[in-house]
Amino acid sequence: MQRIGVFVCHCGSNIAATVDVSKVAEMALMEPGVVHAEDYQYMCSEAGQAKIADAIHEKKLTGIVVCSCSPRMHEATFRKAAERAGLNPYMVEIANIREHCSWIHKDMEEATKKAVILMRAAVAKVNLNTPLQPGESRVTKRALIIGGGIAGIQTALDIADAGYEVDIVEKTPSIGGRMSQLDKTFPTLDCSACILTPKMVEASAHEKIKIYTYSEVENVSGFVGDFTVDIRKKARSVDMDKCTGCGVCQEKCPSKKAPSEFNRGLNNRSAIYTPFAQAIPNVPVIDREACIKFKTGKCGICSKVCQAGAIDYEQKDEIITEKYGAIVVATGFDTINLDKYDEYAYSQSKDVITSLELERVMNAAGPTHGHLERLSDGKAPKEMVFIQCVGSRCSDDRGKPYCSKICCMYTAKHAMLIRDKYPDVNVTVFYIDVRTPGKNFDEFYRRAVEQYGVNYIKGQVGKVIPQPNGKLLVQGSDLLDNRQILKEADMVVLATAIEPNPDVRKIATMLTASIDTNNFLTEAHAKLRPVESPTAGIFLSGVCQGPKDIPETVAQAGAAAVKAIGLLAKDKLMTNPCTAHSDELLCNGCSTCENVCPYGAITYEDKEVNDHGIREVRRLAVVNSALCQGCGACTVACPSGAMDLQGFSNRQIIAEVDAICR
Amino acid sequence: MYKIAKENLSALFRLIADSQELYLPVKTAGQVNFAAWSEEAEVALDTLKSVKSPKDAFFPQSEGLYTVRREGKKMKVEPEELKSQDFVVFGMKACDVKGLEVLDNVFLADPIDTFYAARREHGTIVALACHEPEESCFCKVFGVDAADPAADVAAWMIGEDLYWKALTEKGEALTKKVKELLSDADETAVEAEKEAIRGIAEKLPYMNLSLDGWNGDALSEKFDDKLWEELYKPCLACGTCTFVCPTCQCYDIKDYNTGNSVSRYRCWDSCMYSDFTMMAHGNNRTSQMQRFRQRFMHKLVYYPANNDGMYSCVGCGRCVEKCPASLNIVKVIKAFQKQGGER
Amino acid sequence: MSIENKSFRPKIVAFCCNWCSYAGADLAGSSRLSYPADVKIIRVPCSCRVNPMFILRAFEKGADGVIMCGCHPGDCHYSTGNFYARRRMTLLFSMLDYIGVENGRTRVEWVSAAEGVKFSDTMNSFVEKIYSLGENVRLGDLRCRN
Amino acid sequence: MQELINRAKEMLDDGTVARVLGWKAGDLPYNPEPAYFEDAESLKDFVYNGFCGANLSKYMIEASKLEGKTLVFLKPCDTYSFNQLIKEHRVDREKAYIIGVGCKGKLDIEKIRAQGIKGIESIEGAEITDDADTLKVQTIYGEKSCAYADAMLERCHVCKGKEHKIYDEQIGESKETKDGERFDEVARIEAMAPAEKFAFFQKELSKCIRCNACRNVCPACSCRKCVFDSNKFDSAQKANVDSFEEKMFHIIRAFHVAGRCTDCGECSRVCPQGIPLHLFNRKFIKDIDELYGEYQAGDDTESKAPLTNYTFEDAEPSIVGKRG
Repeated sequence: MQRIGVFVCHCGSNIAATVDVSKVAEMALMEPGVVHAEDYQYMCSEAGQAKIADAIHEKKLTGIVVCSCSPRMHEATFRKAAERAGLNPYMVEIANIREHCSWIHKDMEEATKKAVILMRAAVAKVNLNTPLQPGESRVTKRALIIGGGIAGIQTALDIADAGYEVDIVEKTPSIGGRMSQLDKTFPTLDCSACILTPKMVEASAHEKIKIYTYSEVENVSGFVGDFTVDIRKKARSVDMDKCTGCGVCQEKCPSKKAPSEFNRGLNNRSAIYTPFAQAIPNVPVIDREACIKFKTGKCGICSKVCQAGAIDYEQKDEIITEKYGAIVVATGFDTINLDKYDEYAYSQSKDVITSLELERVMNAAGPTHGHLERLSDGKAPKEMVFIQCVGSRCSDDRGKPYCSKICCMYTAKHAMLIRDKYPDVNVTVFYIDVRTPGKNFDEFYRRAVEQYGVNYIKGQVGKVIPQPNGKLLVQGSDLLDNRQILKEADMVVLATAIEPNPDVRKIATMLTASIDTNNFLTEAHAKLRPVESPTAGIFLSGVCQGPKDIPETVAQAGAAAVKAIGLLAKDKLMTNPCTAHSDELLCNGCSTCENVCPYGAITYEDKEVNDHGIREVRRLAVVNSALCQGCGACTVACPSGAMDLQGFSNRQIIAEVDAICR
Repeated sequence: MYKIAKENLSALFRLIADSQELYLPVKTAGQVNFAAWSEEAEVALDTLKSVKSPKDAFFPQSEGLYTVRREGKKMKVEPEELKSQDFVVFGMKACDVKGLEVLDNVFLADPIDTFYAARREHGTIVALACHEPEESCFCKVFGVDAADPAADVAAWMIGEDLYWKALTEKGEALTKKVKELLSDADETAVEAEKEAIRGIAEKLPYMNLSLDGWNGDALSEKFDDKLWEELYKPCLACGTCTFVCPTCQCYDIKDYNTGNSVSRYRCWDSCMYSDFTMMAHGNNRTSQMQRFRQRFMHKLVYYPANNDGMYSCVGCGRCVEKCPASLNIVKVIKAFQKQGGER
Repeated sequence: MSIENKSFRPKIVAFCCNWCSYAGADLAGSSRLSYPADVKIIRVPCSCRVNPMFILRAFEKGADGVIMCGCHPGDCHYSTGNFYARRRMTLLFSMLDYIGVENGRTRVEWVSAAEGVKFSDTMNSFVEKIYSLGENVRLGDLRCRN
Repeated sequence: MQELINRAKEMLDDGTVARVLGWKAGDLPYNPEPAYFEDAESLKDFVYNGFCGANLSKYMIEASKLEGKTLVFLKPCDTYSFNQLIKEHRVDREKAYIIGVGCKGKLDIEKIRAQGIKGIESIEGAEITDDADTLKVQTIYGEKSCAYADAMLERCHVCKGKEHKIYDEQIGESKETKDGERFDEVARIEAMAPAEKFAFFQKELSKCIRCNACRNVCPACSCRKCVFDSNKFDSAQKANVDSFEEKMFHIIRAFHVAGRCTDCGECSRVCPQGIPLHLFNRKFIKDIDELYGEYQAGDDTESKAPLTNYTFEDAEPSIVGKRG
């Protein structure tokens, strides 16, 4: 039996004016377990807290009920006070007789009656409280970044600069990501490579950063502070330590028909390749699908020409297992597949390209060496049409319901750059809305219209029809003039929607990080915790969380880094003790609870139990209290009642219900 | 010997119910169970077996014992009152009546169960002979004569009449009360009915079941038999057999917290349940085999050992009809017999 | 309203999630937005902690109405809790309706921490509904009436 | 039936299985019981006829713990339960060799009795191989007959189909027995006025004796210890104490199996008081189908159960009052 003390606060006149506080204290003494009750002017004051401490000592109290303001206000205060007096802080419960009683009721008798009932419910609960201890778990002081684009690089640099070790896992042969494919960046028009490359170099040179390129995350286990990750280092067929990056192998490679991923397939590359000149590491990989040696067993030219002897056809995939305290997802995006948008003739004409392809066309290292030309015949275009929102803001299932956010700005950039470099080219942009929130963004767009004479037409394009003369007939509408437009163009550029990298679904499953219907990773709170996943220890950087441009990505990357640093800076994690626990003897191992846990906190183990003399191995739910946030979803999903929540147990809530209804 | 035309039975029931409670077989939502008579009740005297035995007229499935009420910091104990009003149970069968004899041996022996004793004292039983016994019946095995129930009043339904014969003082008293509705009759028709019933019973498959080897001395021999390991397997561990049984007498005592008071009540328990006879240290019988064995050992061995050889089964056959897994005491007896034969 | 009903004071249990609805109730309090004292709030971490058994238990023990409040769908502190709660309560309420319990005795309302006004309005309308339905006789346990 | 016995013998003989889980002939024409057979000799008592209604899936929970494989005979409707048990990790697929047996509808002795047939000595027409539409019943009160369909369990009138959802091999043909819609009765109750609904369930549930047969037979109620038996909720798990506990028990039981109940009908089959318990489960199934899309528990072993799933657009609980 508990020895409970009930402390009724007057809160000046806030409570005492409508609730007969001494009556509440008097009634409390009638309740089972209550051995002490008193009322006081301000329980939260130092004198009030001292009263609680004194009573704990004098009356040997094992539980406390404070009838006062909302627990959201002073629960922590009273718990600390109890703890200082040697009582477990979780033996304190609050009866909210201010916000839920005195402030909303005018009739003293009625309010007092209600206050008594609220006090009874709290007493009934405390009777069933048990001391709870926050758990502790260790923190591995190393972070893993999945994805080596600008988001991943920036997060890695920020974490590493704070003094923690960081590993980056990048799927492709080089870090750099989408940003490395861009030509210029809005709204300042500086060269993408010029600002990205130094960051790539800095990351690769940083003593705290280790980069695994051409590698993928294979398996993740563990939990916040203590993840164990298997990384598959795919066979590069080139010895990273020996290779000097001279590039001779690539020149001599006889197989040059593989489409260049970096140039979006607009030209070809050799079978042994580095994706681009500034690649980091500057070590090529052999594309075994394209390599003659791997396909036929003959050739081996690269091996012969390599003076460093770095070519290793026998190399195998390698699994590296490493521990991490925090994981940052920075898996980025791709453009959507345009198969469902046949009306734009993307598959029919080489002169219909996506904006990302235009980036490559405009880039000096691209397939046309930076000359704006038609990919079909190499002729310089005279009329260019840009179509906005291809697959974005789409109401049917062909595209995406969301705004891809970056297209308005990069199209303005493209239009401006073309008009600047090729003043004789007419540029027309079909748009639904032009969205330019952002520092210097609208100014930038207006410059494109006003200074560079880009022709913006509000309206959608219904069809692009390739003409026999090689031109493209664009059928659109001008909503402002309310007329149909037929326009012959030499090139059409599609502002294609972006979507999260398709691999992210697999990664999210491994991390038990939740993901939304569009495959964007879900943040822990849309407003207040935008860079954390609901799964503790998992952070979100860049477009994997939602569409964003480079400055936003970098800002979020920094934010994710700070959150990760905040975690890594701790030696131990204190866990909330109000977590779910499964009664081994009642658990069926049915997996129902696991299915509703948003944090992946429940796993199953085959364990031997002794059930009243019956010894057997059973599949049992095990809650990782470091991951559990205490929502209680599992407790209701569990049919046998094995799963219960500490601090809000079935019996405690039922006791409150009973006390209120009696 | 009296008789009353069936069409006047409702008048009889009304007359009885005027002065005391009357329980009889009533059909509710398709099933016949003993319930208090009312004008609206669909009385079903033709039904051979009520789903539940009528034992809960004397030993209810749950009954209050006492209530503890809190008054400030003090407690007040309010014991439940014993039955003090007379009542009539109409339409029990010979086996059910015999079932009460089994309960009497338990509850009326020292220490006397006052709740049960009060009900027994105030209850008058009008028992009905079984007009058409069925294939699940085996009362004869336990010395019960379905044709001639031994109660306060024995009754027979023959043709359009119900024949009535008081056998005890209580029976006489009840007869006196309802005399105005009864008319004199001779025993010829009843004797013929008895013969007919006994004739039918002879033909029923279970009626000549042998209980050889089952007695109070068979304890270790039966207890240790390997056969139980096989027999219990289909058992679902539900309490159907127990709760329809006229002789099962085990109960549990539980508390119910109403918020303002705690009511202590008892309710039937079943040895088939895993928490049966649960004690602080745990449970005596940890496996379903043990629980299954308990039920039959109790009926056929332990009870006879303590009650001069009387079995605590009366062959009503309710378990035969109601077991969800088609297990029952007859199958158990036969299995041992068969095994004995093969040995 | 009958004379008997005038003396009838219903017992109403409100389950409120800690993050939104309980805070919404606090805001109603600090804004002095009144609602009848018949409502008593039980704090739960999330609407998904509310077991249908708690609701039936409340009725059994004499409650006349039970209301559950949680974060708006999509705003759950635990991201998905109220989605599960929504399905559970929909099915439970449907079952109660099916066995003939007046469906006005149960309600789910999503109330955010900023919706003090909505909280008090909700409670006022719910209490009014329970007054109009009168005492809960179909679900209660008779033993709790004395 | 002989084919089943032969196959079982073969598999016992060649050691593929360690035991056979089937039905053993009873001592009355209608009371076969679930049984294990461990050698060819014991199979002489094996029976498979119209009275073998018992769903053997749940027995596989215990059989999964035994050494070696168990050959189990499952009727089409039983296979849904087996799938569901796999999904919940309660049975081990590797420990079972499933023979899907044909079914021509299972019989309910209570329905035969309800036609006034008593003193039964033998019943003809219940064999699985019989194509008779009529049961010929010899009783000590003379020969009686009864249409097969009139003696069928309720569940067979709304049969889910002849398909075995999981099996290693199939033996025997199944017969179409469906002649009703499974939600008709639920819809009929839904259409009643509240007082009428209440009266209906009050009447039915007042018969409940808390024997727990419905729960113990239910393949979805596979909890090692039921919440109603645990002291956490201090329920009157075996006393029919008042007017509400039974309702609470049956509502919560139905709720706990909602989205998991395959509608196998065992609860109604075994209820000694003939309470149509399936009406609770079917209500949830009907609601789930209507609100969250058609879902048949036990159709597969992978799909997400309705109560562990959600969509942003799910109906609000207030829909209950609005649907009418």
